[in-house]
Amino acid sequence: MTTTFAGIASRATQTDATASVPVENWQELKESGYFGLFHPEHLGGSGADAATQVQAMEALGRACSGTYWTATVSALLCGNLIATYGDERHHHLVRALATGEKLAAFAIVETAAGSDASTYQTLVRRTGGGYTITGEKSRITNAPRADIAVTLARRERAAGDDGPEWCLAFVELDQPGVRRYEIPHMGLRAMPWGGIVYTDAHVDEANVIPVPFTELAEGMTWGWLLVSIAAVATAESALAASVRHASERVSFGRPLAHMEGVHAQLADSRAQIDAARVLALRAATERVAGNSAKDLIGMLKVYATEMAVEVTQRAVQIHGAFGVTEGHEVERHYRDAQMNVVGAFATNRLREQLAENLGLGPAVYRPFDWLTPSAAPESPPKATITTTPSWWIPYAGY
Amino acid sequence: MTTTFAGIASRATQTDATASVPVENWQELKESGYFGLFHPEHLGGSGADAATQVQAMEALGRACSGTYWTATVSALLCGNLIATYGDERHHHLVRALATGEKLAAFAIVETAAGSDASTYQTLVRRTGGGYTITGEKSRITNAPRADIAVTLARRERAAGDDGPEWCLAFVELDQPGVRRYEIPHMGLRAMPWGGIVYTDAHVDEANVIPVPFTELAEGMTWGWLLVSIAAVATAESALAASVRHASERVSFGRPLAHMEGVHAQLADSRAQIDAARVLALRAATERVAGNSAKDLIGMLKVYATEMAVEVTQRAVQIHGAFGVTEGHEVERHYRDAQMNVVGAFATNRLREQLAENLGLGPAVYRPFDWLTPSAAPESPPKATITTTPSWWIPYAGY
Amino acid sequence: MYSTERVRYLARNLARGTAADRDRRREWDEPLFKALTVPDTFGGELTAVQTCGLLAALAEGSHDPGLALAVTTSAVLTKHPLRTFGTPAQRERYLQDESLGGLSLQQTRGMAATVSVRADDAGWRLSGALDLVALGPKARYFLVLGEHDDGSRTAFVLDADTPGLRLEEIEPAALRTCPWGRVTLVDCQVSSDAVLGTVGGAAGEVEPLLTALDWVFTSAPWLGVLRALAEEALETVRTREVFGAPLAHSQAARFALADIAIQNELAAGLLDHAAAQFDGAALPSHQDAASARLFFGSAVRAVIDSAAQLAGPGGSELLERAHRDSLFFTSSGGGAEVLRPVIAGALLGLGGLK
Amino acid sequence: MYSTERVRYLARNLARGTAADRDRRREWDEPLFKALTVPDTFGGELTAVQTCGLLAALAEGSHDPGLALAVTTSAVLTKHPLRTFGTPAQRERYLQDESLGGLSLQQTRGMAATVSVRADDAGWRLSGALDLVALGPKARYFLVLGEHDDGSRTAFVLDADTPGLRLEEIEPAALRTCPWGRVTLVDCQVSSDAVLGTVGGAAGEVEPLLTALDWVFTSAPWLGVLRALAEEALETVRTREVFGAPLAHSQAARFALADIAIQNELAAGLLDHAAAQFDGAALPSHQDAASARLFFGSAVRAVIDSAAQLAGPGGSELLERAHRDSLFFTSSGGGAEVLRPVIAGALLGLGGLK
Repeated sequence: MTTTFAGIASRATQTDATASVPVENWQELKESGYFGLFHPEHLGGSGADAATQVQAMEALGRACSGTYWTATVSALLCGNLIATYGDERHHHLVRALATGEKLAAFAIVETAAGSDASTYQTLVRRTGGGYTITGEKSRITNAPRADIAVTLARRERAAGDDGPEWCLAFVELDQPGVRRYEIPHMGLRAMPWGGIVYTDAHVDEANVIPVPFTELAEGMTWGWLLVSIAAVATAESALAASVRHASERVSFGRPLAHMEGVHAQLADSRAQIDAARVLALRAATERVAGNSAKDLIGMLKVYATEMAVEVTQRAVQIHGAFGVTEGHEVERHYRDAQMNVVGAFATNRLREQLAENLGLGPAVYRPFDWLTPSAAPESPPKATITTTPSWWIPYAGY
Repeated sequence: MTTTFAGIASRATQTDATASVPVENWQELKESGYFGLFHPEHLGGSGADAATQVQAMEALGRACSGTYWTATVSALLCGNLIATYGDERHHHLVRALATGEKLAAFAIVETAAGSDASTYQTLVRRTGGGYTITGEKSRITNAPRADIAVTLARRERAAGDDGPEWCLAFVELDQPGVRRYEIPHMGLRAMPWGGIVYTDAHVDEANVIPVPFTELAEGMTWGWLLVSIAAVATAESALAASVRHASERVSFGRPLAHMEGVHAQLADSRAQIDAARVLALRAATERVAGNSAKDLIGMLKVYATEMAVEVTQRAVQIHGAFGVTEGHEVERHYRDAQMNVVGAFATNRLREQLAENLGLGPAVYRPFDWLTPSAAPESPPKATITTTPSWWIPYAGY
Repeated sequence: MYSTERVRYLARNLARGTAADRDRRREWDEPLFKALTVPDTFGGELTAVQTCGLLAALAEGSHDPGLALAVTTSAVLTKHPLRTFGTPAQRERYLQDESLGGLSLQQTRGMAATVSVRADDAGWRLSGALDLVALGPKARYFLVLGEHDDGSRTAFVLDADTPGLRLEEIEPAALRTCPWGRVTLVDCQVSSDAVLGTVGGAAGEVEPLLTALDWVFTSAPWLGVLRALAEEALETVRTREVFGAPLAHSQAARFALADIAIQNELAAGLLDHAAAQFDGAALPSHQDAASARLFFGSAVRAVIDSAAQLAGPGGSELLERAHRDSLFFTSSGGGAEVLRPVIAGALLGLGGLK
Repeated sequence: MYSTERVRYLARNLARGTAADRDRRREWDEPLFKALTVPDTFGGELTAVQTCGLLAALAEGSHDPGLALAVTTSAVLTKHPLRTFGTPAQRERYLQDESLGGLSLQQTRGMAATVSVRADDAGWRLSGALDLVALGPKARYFLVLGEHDDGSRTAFVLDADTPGLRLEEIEPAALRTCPWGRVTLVDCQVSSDAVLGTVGGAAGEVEPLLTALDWVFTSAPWLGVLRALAEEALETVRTREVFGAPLAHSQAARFALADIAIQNELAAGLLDHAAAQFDGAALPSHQDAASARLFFGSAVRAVIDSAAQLAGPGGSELLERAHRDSLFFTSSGGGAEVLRPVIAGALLGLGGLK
């Protein structure tokens, strides 16, 4: 697949301005086979290799980052979650995502003050003909427009049910018990983002999958990967725009292209993007080969997303006032880049996790008290080892 | 003056959303005496000392950066330009700005490809009853709404006129020969920004002031100062929001306020803002005392504006998804901060100027040619010393 | 009368030429130290702002941050607490002649107390060890903070010849022109005359003063080093060629020089601002002192990094020593890991910080 | 068979213990060098990727970037151009035994040519001076780039005992376990047999190869140094206490360690990527090699800075040497001032760069 999604790219400014993915984009995506890249043939996909997936993802991200997020959260992240935790009964769902017939959201975060799962309230209850779900999910990619939501919820367990406390519920969103709302956001404006309120909404019996909490982390790393590639794509687009601008622009008889200050900005961006892309390909290759690659993808998410903010900032500097004028692509990249940092897992949460996996043990919380620093060795600080696994800190939803 | 512009602050979100400074803000500003701080009593002001000016500017910047830019470009920058280059005949203009009765714009930049003045076309021509002006200025703060524009233009010189090639024309904008347009922009949305098209617009004879090109630099440093203080204010607001958020938010039983990672972000921001503010006060004190302080203010502009971008970025990280939700103040600060970097003189242009004043001589342009690096000492590179003074590189207008 | 110009001139002429050699040989040049020391009387003859100015000029002229630290330790870190909290007898005994005081820089920078104190009939008994004692081998007396069983702390001033006090010379990698020692106290008996301030009251008296003095006054010489580096970098850019063209023509080099100048200007302003608080009525706020020190750490790292890039592979003598010594300055107990929580704690209203 | 594990193990056991001492005394340990050198046969026995892996393991195990640079110079920077452009006679003469080649690192990094060449009846006469010649005092031959009157350049391989060639030992501040020299050529006569590649063709043959080799292969040992620093930093965080609490509990310290790990992972990936191009058919693109090198420079600075903050005032032996040596690595002619224009030129389509 070597498309550059030219149509989608040509509409990117408009797509951002109207904060909505136009129907032509969906058509172009379906025809390109993009959704199917991430799934094997028997699930309706084309089973592309890692390099092809990464290349197509970057191409779509470059064409329109909002469209990319929407499409890839559905096909890659939700598709893989359903394929991983579901069974044959859910193949039709995967197929619907792999062909682009349906759009999915991954509903985790709630409105509660805490961003940790222990504060989450959404509950799945058994009723006569299956299950009902009640609760509110917020700051969820695709929530306002998705057909189906892969929803994290607690299970009401009957006596004797020793199964996991948590489940993934595949919830049809076009039903009376579901209300949805949009949240306007700084970047990735075309990406639908918002909340889902479940009020005794129905879930088929087959679509409630008890899952141990810790296991979900593996599935979620698909999300980190997709965010990282969004960041690489946005950075590359910003760099490309900077190169074009520098080539065209003359200031005082000095073409920007011949200024060492501009060279420094372009070169630093090039080196940083290269570093991220090489890591992205390595990580994706591991992942597609069936390995976890969680740390590698975590590292990638931290670096690539913060790098892209830096690169888009340089692009704004190179463009001057053009770069902050609405409708200029660089203005859009600048807003989009920051979304990737806070989206999915916030980068600092991932740093915590990486440190833990380096062998430092789980995060330890000790209330700050600078005035009594001299705790003698025999009276260790009253540290609390957090019991919730530290990977589980989704700051913003997908 | 110890106001915090509470009313203006309470409307800041709305002001940003509607991209327009509400009339209540103007009323509050007039009543506060803000416009008069920058001018002596005989010109309708209160002649405040530097510390008072800086404090009031930061307070207004914190309340609403868009309102601050609009008001301060008019009263401080344009007011001082008119007071400096005009004479008694223009005192009524200064008075109108010092009381807030009128709003002014500083019209320099044009739409031409180059950002250097040598490409500027706007021309003032003598006619029977005074002068006419023709040309287009673009990316000008207050252009869509100002009553008067301090306009940089070329002079059509009659034979024997050895005066400067350039002039400042104080042009009334409410007249048939003037057309204006808005340019939507990423940050400082409430600030009117756009273009002015002059088509044989009338200028009174008294309002065309021939000015040697190099001398304008001094007057323009007021603009760098106002941008710098905008940056300090935005950074301080972003830090204050971060401190509040960190104090309220709990993640996994660990209050953000007790996390060293958050401490690091808050402390770095505190130290950087302190450094900028101390320099701002020094620079303003020098300036108000009648000294040039051009280098000091140039240094301030470079540091403060880039610092504020960093600080607002940290604020977004601390806030997570909240920080990218439209309507949240941190989302606004993030967009606003970048405007100060590219506004007035772009920071890299100021670095060039600072280097020149360190004794390195004017910028030298040598076309890039890496493959023939070995120029022997006896064949020096074909360097071109740029003849336009290097301070004159307004990247974006005021 | 001391002037910054005179100190800079003397330091340049007396000390710069030998700085590299003294550093290599860890040589302590007492006559040089005496010729360049600054008065220990800020609050009296000199203001704190002026004192900082002299320390900066000393380091700028001498290219010797180690010597400047020795002067800072003697004239400010040890003498100012004595002047502030000392009894008339202590001030008489320790401030009237030229004898030097030593101080563990770990005790100024929030490290856990390593000396224990218990009462006995004749006064107090101290045991423990103090590392990184600046001026240790040359000191006639030491300022020591000790911890009681109940966790409270008391400051003492101990003569170097107190029985049970043993001094050992140490050779840290950095700041080699300052003499360094380790002090071991083995059941060291001192009378109540040795108490500086209130028994058990150090946490509210000597400690916060020492911390603020350290943060502000050990930064002052680094302003001088930054200025010396800026001067050298400017000269480098003026003279060095890359690709057959003067480095001065490179926009990147020009930007780097401009940023060095900006960092220096900001650091100078913050230092003045923080020092001026010592000239006011109250103790400076921890937040302001820590904020200045945190900024200095980052400015020093940024300027050295940038100057090194400009200098190219040859580097420079000053750059190499500054590079090495700055590690000590920016990563010691007073480094970011202490400063950041202090500043953030004050912002967040935690730990009683202001 | 060489394996990275074996090289790392040997280097750790043979070289690490003496690295600090050899550095202090500028000691060249030839048996050690021979025990740890890697095969000079990449493209043959080893791939370029494997060679980079060995060089990284050598530096990681030995904690000695100077020794690793000596190995890189001998096994890669001098031998690979001979293998690529040498005549059968040259390859026979210089590649069949263990004798070492020397090379001025200024000539690999875009510095202006400092050797002039003119034709005479018997061949060529070379005059000029070469600074920073790695392995200089130990070399049996030198690779030299000379410039003709018309500005074109030719590469030569010169025996160390060529009349008119004078070698002087120099002692740069950094990378002290590598022997360094300055070579002066005074009307030095060489025959046509000494020409490496085409007369006047160095700019299209030996020079770009040397530049790419330098950018990629002198980076490889720094990956090892980065890994050694990461290991040390992890140990520091596990064991050091601040404020009476383990540093491992500090979120800031944890973040710093995570960032060090990330930088290392990125650097490793880029190095592999750039090295793999040497295993392909064509010469690696300047842009990719320069981009990898630019990233390495910034990674080395960031990791050292971060590790120093974690280590605190004590620092560590490795940290101090790495800190000093990295100045050379990141600010030499191959530093950002060369790399950035090369990369940007390629992006912008200037100067014939790709």
